[in-house]
Amino acid sequence: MNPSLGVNIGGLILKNPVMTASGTFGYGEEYAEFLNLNRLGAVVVKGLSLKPKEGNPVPRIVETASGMLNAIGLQNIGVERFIADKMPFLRRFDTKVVCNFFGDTIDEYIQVAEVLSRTDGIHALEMNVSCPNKQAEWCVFGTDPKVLNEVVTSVRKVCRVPLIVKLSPNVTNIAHMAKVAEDSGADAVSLINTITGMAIDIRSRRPVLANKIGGLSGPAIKPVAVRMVWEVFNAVRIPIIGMGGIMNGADALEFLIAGARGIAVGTANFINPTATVDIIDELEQFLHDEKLSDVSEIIGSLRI
Amino acid sequence: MNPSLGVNIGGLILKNPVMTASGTFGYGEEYAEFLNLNRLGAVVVKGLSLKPKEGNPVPRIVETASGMLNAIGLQNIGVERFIADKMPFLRRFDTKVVCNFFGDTIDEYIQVAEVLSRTDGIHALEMNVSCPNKQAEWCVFGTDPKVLNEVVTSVRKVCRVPLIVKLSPNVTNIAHMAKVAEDSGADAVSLINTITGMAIDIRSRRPVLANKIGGLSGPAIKPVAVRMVWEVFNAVRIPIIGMGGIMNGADALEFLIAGARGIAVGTANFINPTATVDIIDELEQFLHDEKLSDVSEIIGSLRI
Amino acid sequence: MSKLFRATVTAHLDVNTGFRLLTLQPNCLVAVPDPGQFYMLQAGATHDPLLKRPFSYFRAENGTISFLYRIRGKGTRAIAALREGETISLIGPLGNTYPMPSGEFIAVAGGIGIASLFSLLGAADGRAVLFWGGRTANELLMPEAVKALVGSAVITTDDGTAGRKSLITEPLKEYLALNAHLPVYTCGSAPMMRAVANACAEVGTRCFVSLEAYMACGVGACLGCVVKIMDADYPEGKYRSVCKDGPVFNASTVVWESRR
Amino acid sequence: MSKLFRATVTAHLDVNTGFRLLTLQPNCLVAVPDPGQFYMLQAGATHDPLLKRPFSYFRAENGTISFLYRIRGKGTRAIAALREGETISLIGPLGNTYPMPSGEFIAVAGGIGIASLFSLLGAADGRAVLFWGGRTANELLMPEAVKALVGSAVITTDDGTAGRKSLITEPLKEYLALNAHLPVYTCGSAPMMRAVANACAEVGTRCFVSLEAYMACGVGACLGCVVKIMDADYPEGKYRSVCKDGPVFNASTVVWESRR
Ligand SMILES: Cc1cc2nc3c(=O)[nH]c(=O)nc-3n(C[C@H](O)[C@H](O)[C@H](O)COP(=O)(O)OP(=O)(O)OC[C@H]3O[C@@H](n4cnc5c(N)ncnc54)[C@H](O)[C@@H]3O)c2cc1C
Ligand SMILES: Cc1cc2nc3c(=O)[nH]c(=O)nc-3n(C[C@H](O)[C@H](O)[C@H](O)COP(=O)(O)OP(=O)(O)OC[C@H]3O[C@@H](n4cnc5c(N)ncnc54)[C@H](O)[C@@H]3O)c2cc1C
Ligand SMILES: Cc1cc2nc3c(=O)[nH]c(=O)nc-3n(C[C@H](O)[C@H](O)[C@H](O)COP(=O)(O)O)c2cc1C
Ligand SMILES: Cc1cc2nc3c(=O)[nH]c(=O)nc-3n(C[C@H](O)[C@H](O)[C@H](O)COP(=O)(O)O)c2cc1C
Ligand code: FES
Ligand code: FES
Repeated sequence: MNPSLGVNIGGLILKNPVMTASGTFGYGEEYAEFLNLNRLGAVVVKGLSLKPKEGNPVPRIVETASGMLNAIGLQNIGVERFIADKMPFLRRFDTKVVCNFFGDTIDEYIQVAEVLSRTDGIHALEMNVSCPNKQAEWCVFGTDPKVLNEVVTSVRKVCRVPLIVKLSPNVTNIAHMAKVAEDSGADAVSLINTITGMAIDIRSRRPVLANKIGGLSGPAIKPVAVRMVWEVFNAVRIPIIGMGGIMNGADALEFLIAGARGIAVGTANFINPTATVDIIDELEQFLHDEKLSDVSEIIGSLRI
Repeated sequence: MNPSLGVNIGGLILKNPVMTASGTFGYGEEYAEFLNLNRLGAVVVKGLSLKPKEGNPVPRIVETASGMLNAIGLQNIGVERFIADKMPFLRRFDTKVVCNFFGDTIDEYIQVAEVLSRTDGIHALEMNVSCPNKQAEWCVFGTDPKVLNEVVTSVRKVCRVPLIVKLSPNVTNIAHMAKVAEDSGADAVSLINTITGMAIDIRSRRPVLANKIGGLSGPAIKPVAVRMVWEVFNAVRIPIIGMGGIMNGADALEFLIAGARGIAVGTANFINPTATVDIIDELEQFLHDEKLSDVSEIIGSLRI
Repeated sequence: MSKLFRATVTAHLDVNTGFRLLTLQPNCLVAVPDPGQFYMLQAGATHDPLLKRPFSYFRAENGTISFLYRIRGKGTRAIAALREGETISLIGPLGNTYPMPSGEFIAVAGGIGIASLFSLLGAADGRAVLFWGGRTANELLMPEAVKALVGSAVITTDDGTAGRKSLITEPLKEYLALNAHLPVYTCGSAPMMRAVANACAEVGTRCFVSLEAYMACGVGACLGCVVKIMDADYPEGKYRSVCKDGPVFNASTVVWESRR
Repeated sequence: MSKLFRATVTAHLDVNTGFRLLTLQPNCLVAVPDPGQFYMLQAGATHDPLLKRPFSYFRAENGTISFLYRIRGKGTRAIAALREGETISLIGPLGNTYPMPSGEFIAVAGGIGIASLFSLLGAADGRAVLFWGGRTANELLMPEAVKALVGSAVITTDDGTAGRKSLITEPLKEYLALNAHLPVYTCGSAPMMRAVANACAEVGTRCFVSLEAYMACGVGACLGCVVKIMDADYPEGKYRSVCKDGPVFNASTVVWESRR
């Protein structure tokens, strides 16, 4: 009989731990012709804001060694049009829908959370408090404990579904930030968002990205992400969604063993649109080979 | 006529901006048969401590995507034996010798700095306050502004040669840490040290490294390093030595354009023992192609 | 029919120094592309290079797909190293298509831009007047195969090594002055396409441009490849993805941001 | 004569499934290696895989150097993809050598460990008694070439597909009981070499082991490849680098840390 892959992430019940990473899977539609969305633990959509956002000028992306920098600038169609135009499509699938969102002010965070968590078919919210590729001062949401506590506490009050706080890796002590999120009422934390980086065109002597700096993702950051997941696992009791450079089942297993209860696949979708379902198959195969009946047996099973 | 490559890094006068990164070039001897040490701007030796250090058990290294994790544990022969056995060799060369050092206590930092800066043939000291791959609480040296200020100030008092403070990238605000170093009397800052990471063997479910965590280096971290050099360049007046994933002249130029006055080559030495001299040639060629007469014309010349 | 598939190299030829023609045999049943569409290609299995790279298909006949490409950086170098019998990963066909011209039309290609227009020329059996410019003769690839598909061809090079020594827009403008009613299809460097678009605007004829952009996903998911496009709702322009809403756009709707 | 050089592939053969023999022609004048030494090899020019990989030389004759290797991960996969005429980057010869035995001696090889001992056997024309063990027959590569170099050979496999079905240490112990005076040279898996070292210690004969370790630099600079070695000053052992102080050590000085 097949090993069971189901996990409960702070009240969000998934058929398997594999989710998509926000901003790398569009609104789900874009990849629907490549894979059966019903197989996914959850679809996490592109970050949403109260009003539509234009995003940054181009170039927005550049490849680096085993990674990529992006400065999309959180372009999105806004909550209203998302609910009107995209949700009907997502409701058709037997998978969980997680809405990643952000705001320019605490008030906006609250308003977006209210609207989204009242929407039928949205099973959890993931707040992006990182946004390494915008330089607005609200970036400190994710890097200042006090501000983080304030915004999470206020959103928690209005959020009617499980609330996931997505942590920024650009901090001295991520375990501490996770603890703050937990104490502020987060049902789960997800990490890592991109690490802020920069690339320079030496001929023009200009930053390659129009936004100057961008967020580093992909295999290059996996070791940093695994380390942070492990640090957070040792610091909080709430579940962790791990991500950062996951390309295959073996990568996903590193995160689960380090303590992640769910994992998200980001950049890998660009290279291999079926990465998520391939990973689900590989996880199942691994559990089978190791004669384990339940994925929970490996979560946080790091031997030290 | 050839462009001039000479730079002055806080009183340390180099014939060119290219140095070796501590811990990746041994004590100089190891690579002497591969290249002419006289060509280097400076040789930065493996981190030294008051007493010899055993270092960590193996495995100490593991490769990651476009990078490597190391947890050497600062193994070194100690200042005494270094001065007795290694300095005579280094004095034979027409290059600058920079001693990287660390201590377990502020007192040790002071003692090591005193001994080294009194030694003939040592032109500058680089203090390692990062050590991402040791878990002793003194790691906070590099991540806590107060402690950093205290240790740098005390070392500055006894140090008779230019003092370079090597910053840890595992902080929320590296520009702030650089400012603290500057205000504490540092003549220059060097960055970045390795980013803390972890790799897990999914079969044994153990960390690959005996030390559990290690320091990530190599091309994978270059975008993060370039970004940090640029942030620090905008925050301090003292010179910057940039490093992190420099494999060739184009990489070195990104750091110089971002604001580094010197650059250090680390992991690249392992793959290409002549990386440093190749980079010097490529810098010269670039200046020639761009019709620039002095490397100073490109330092901090980023157009934004 | 999956748009994600592997294909086997059946031929891989040097067309000119730095330019190669890659012919692939898909390992499964795949869709047939239409003129203007492209594929994301990746050779090798390691993480550097990481992303797939976009390439217009050059030819699609009796089950094979071929690509005419220029070796630029690490992605194309990895592709260039492929040998006959080896396999490569592809996503496609992607993007929109050139609106098929009913009658005569003008095609303006800048160097390797011919790779994208080639299939259009083939589908329009001889109805095209081709204006083809390059820095030098070497950039004008497979001239015989190209000329065989068009009614007539005007060639220019910056250095005069082939055709007239001028920018392609010069003869184009002269021709447009007398044939302002013909639709124009162009693919080349951004500055060239912009100049072509302006020339068309001046005489008031329709112009379709096939744009380039850095791409990560190729399917509209990452929003990395956007270009500002004007329409009734957004007179100032709104970001659309080149990979999904394009790569072919009506030139009069494109907001040309000077890509530094 | 630089120890950093490029070489051209003159032959690249499958010896067995998963095992290949790579023969290289250095592109410049290089030093001649001695038995026990190794090289750091890297195929390809991208950053993944990043580090060079250590391999004992298998044969060095009339100007060529060959390597017998097992395909394990991304580094050896990249090497395995090399074709004749392509080039590869090397550093070497590196490390110390097997102390040349004056008379008869015992060589104990574990599977691919023969790659390191092969040159010693060749240099000692027939003076070796070889004990060669593997999991299965496939792991015992090029048996004819190997047997031609030794006086006699005892073979074992875990699965009995070749020679006696046992661990190599069993026949070795029996032989040592009668030939305790012969020096032993061994290369194979850490557990095997440890068992061999113990067997030699019991009868009190000298044993030289060629150790493996993860390596980054191969020249003693990174201190990544260390092993604890005991000497008069450090009875508890002190870290020495396998790449520079080794890879060959006197087994009685090795502190065997159970490499998890
Ligand atoms: C829809 C589309 C169709 C294309 N069709 C073809 C084709 O048929 N034949 C062909 O030779 N090329 C084509 N290109 C361009 C091709 O995608 C790039 O040349 C390729 O991605 C370069 O990859 P690389 O890794 O070799 O170079 P990189 O290492 O990625 O970059 C090398 C240099 O090329 C430039 N560059 C890289 N990617 C792009 C890009 N997408 N647009 C503009 N400049 C870039 C950069 O300035 C960089 O300095 C097409 C691009 C698009 C968007
Ligand atoms: C001095 C020396 C001489 C060697 N001579 C030979 C030889 O002649 N022929 C040969 O086939 N191999 C030899 N090896 C082993 C060889 O270096 C490794 O198999 C190779 O580095 C694997 O690289 P990879 O990228 O393919 O595998 P990786 O992707 O690096 O690793 C794949 C697996 O192999 C294991 N592994 C990787 N490197 C080592 C290592 N250095 N030691 C032990 N286990 C490792 C790891 O457990 C990992 O799971 C030698 C090693 C040393 C230190
Ligand atoms: C193109 C792109 C867009 C992204 N957009 C968002 C976003 O809108 N909100 C968010 O929280 N994270 C965003 N991310 C971060 C990813 O969700 C993920 O945290 C990060 O990429 C690390 O995972 P990976 O290495 O698997 O890509 C984006 C990442 C990429 C590459
Ligand atoms: C094996 C190894 C050992 C190192 N040892 C030291 C050290 O002793 N002291 C120190 O300050 N930095 C040490 N570093 C960090 C490097 O000096 C450098 O800051 C870092 O590797 C980033 O540069 P790179 O990517 O070019 O290697 C070490 C790095 C490596 C890979
Ligand atoms: S390349 Fe991702 S949206 Fe176009
Ligand atoms: S591999 Fe660097 S010291 Fe041995």
